[in-house]
Amino acid sequence: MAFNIYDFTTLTHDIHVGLAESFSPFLATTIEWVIVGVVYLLFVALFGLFLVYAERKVCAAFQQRLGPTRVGPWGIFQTIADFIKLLMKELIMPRKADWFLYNLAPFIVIIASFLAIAVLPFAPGLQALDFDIGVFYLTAVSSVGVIGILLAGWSSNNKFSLIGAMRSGAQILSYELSVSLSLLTMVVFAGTMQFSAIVEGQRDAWFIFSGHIPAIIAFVIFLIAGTAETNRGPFDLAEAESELVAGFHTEYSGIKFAMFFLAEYINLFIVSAVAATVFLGGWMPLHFGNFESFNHVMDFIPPVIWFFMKVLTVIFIIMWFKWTFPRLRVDQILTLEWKYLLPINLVNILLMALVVLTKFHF
Amino acid sequence: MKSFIEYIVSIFKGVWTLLIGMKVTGKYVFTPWKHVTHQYPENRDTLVMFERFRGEVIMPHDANNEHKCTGCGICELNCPNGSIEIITKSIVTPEGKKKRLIDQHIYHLGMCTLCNLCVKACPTGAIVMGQNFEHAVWDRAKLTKVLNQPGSKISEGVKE
Amino acid sequence: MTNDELKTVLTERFPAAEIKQGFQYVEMIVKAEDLHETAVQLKQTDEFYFDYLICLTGIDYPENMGITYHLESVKHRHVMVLKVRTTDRVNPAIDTVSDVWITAKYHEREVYDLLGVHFNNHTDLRRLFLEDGWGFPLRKDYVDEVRIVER
Amino acid sequence: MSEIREVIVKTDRLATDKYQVNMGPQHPSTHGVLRLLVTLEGEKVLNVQPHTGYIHSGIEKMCEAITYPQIIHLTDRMDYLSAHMSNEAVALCVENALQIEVPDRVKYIRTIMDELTRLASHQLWWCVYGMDLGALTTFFYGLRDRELILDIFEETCGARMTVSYNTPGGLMFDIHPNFQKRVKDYIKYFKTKLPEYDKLLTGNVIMRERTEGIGYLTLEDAIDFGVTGPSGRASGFSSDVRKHQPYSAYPLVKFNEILDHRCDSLARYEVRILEMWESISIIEQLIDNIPEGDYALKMKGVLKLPEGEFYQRVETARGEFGVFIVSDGKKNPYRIKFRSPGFSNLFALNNMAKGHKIADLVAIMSTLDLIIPDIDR
Repeated sequence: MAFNIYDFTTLTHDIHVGLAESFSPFLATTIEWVIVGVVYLLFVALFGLFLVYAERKVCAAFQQRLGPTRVGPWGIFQTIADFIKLLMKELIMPRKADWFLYNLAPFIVIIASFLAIAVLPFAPGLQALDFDIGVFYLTAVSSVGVIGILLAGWSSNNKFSLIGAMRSGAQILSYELSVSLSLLTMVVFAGTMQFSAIVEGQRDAWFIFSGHIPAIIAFVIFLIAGTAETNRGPFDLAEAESELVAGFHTEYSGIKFAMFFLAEYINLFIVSAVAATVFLGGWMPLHFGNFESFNHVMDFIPPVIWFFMKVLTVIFIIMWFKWTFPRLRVDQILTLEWKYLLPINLVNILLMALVVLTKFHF
Repeated sequence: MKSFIEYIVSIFKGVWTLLIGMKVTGKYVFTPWKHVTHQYPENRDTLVMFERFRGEVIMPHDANNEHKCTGCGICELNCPNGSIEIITKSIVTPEGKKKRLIDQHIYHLGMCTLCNLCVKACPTGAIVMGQNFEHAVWDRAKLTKVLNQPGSKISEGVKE
Repeated sequence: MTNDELKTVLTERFPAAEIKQGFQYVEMIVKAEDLHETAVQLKQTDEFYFDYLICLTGIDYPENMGITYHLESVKHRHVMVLKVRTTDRVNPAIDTVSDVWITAKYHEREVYDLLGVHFNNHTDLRRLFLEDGWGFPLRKDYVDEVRIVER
Repeated sequence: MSEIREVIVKTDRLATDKYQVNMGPQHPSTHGVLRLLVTLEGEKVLNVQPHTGYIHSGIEKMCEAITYPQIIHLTDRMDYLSAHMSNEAVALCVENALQIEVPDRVKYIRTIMDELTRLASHQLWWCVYGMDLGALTTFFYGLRDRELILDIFEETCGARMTVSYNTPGGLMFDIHPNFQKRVKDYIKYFKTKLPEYDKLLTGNVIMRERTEGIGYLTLEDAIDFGVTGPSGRASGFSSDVRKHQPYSAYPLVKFNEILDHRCDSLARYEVRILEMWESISIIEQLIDNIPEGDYALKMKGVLKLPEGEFYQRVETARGEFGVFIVSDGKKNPYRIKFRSPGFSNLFALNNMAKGHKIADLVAIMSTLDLIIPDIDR
């Protein structure tokens, strides 16, 4: 097994060959599935916990506080302690709630996030699913989550939850358009829907640089719409604390609440990862035209690090939004989408098509 | 056309105000060492309360276990909540005079609103406000305190 | 208008009422049956124009129940006190002024809650703070052996 | 045909359904224990009915059993953010009834303390308002600045919120030797922070969209409902007691009564921001000129008010606060009534929130700056 931090293709290939030699093809595939599943599960759980911790520390820095300090040095075990607490908490269900849907909802939400994470390329060769309609698949499965939210709000038999779920439904359905259209703009530019090919296309320059104006507009729109799609502030009106107590997950406790909580942060990761992949070059190092020495130094940093640096930067920007802006009202959120983002987006696609046709790009 | 220009201008103006807001919070996030949090239990050794801070009523005793309380009961009268009870005892002085002295100065911290009226009214300055504010106890009965220490007596020279 | 002028004008206008100079403001005591009419005139007549009801207080006097209204005119900036009394202490009833000053609606509910004064023609006379079935705590004959500790 | 009709009937039944939601008593945005029974149609508010009394503590009844100096510490507990003004109202009322004049030093210190309290209260209002709109960071910036005022209070009065600093005839203590310096430092510091408030929230396009034209309260309604304070002044209701019936050192200082005629949430917001500037200017005028003298008059051990009825109005951070004492010549009042600004302000809520969205209801309620113990007493 040849482990190479710059390219995981050989590693995954070796594992596959090794398994195929020792087991029957069916068993080998099953074992591969299990390995991939466990790795993703672990990654999601740990990265989710890290994001919660990061959010608390970043938010504390915004507010001139310290954030968690008690559990472990600088409070790094705080989220793990919280998670253990949530695991041990009693699961409370409202008496008149719909038993089946109430219990189903958190799973739908978290499964949707898992599905979406599968197509993201973390590094060369480090991608569970690499197929030619990657972008299309991602936009499709990422909107499955809203069904879980709607079910959660409806089945808990609580008016606050219901209002929250309805808001969330209207919001996510609308912003799905903007997310798809801004991705579509970049698909027009890249000429492919396959994530690995999109990343490969940015070897010389990231799309946000090479696509200049339309790409930047698309990036900004994607950030706004992505924030809205993850139900984060200033678009957190599905769980608007000051209005609806906790929105659609008011009645959830313990591990089911933890699932919603985790799903929110995984969604945050997915949106940032997509933004990083499509606009900022994914795991591609920063390259500047002909500065060979500079490019060489950049190449020295492993692609995985590049990927996570970009993702964390985008996450930080999204957190910055949340901790600065007041929340929008439900009608304003729809106005923003239908009167501002959508028309701009459509014009932007045209612009991008012109840019591609006239080859007016780097 | 005019409304279209207004539409474009409104977008840029709106985004500009948002950026100004982000600049304010951004200034703080990149200077995280300027935090305002006091880490309370950790800074207990260095924590100094203001001298006038009202934490609880205490009766200072000097080195000879003497206090200044005559048991006149003015603090009890001035207390709005009935959190002070004075129990006096009668003794016969060696000269054969009957004299009333403080037996127990009972103070119900649980009922006290720390209004400072008793301290202000005390004619001999026997009670003062203490700076301790960590009053949490497991048993509510512990909030009822006897302020004069056992075996203490009134110091000489306090006029009655 | 200064207090003296106000007093003169009020005396002319409401001969039936008892008008005197109180500690700070002009006080006018009207009969319970005249209250509503007086209130309407005080608010609507241009020279008084008492459009702002500052405070409405119910008082349990030894012999009677009284309501005191503190009125101010935002236009003329004069203040007066309107008082009304009823001798019936068991089931006191006074006309509402909530149709004259809306804020009285809620002040009257408070008075009803704490003193048990009934306001005729009040549209929404419910208790404001306490549970139904509670006594009227601000009455002087209110006894509550459980919650009130005498010293 | 009949099938179609059935479908129409069914959808019709779905379309118009009102429902009621209890906001509170344990709701994050009711700032305590207020319960609002809200009738909604979708997200639209049709009717708001406040239910009070969850924190009714019978202060007026308690006051009938205690003496006048003792009443003051109970007024702390009503409007805990304007504790000093409520204290002052009782002290002034007793002083007026006894017809005594407090030394100038007392007047100056009281006025400075009033304005510091107003600043602290408006800061807390600002940060909570941001939080109700969803901008959580404002909460910490507001509290950060308020904390320093509370430190000043703690040093001079001995308590942070329930100060009990006034007594009939003067003050509990003289000001702390550090007081003047600390206040001046604070004013200098806060003058750099207040523009930041504007940058963070006032100018923000989302905040303006959320507040402009929302929660309209006409001047007539404001007067009729008795909505005083910044909320009333935003409707053009000139109700500043400091101007119209000045007390303490207010006749000696120059300040503007902030009036706004836009009547909406944004006006109520901006009136408070401008009032903070006014407070700063009042403090600046007084802080260097505190005259020497006694900090309290020598009062009798037992205060007895003459028989009669006494009313004293002061301006708290929320509006007009009134103390009405009916005395029968004894050492405790026969009847005492507190006219609290929150009580009158609260009931205008239905008028303002009708027809708006549920999110606006929260925003409007926050602009009224309600303190629930002040309403329930």
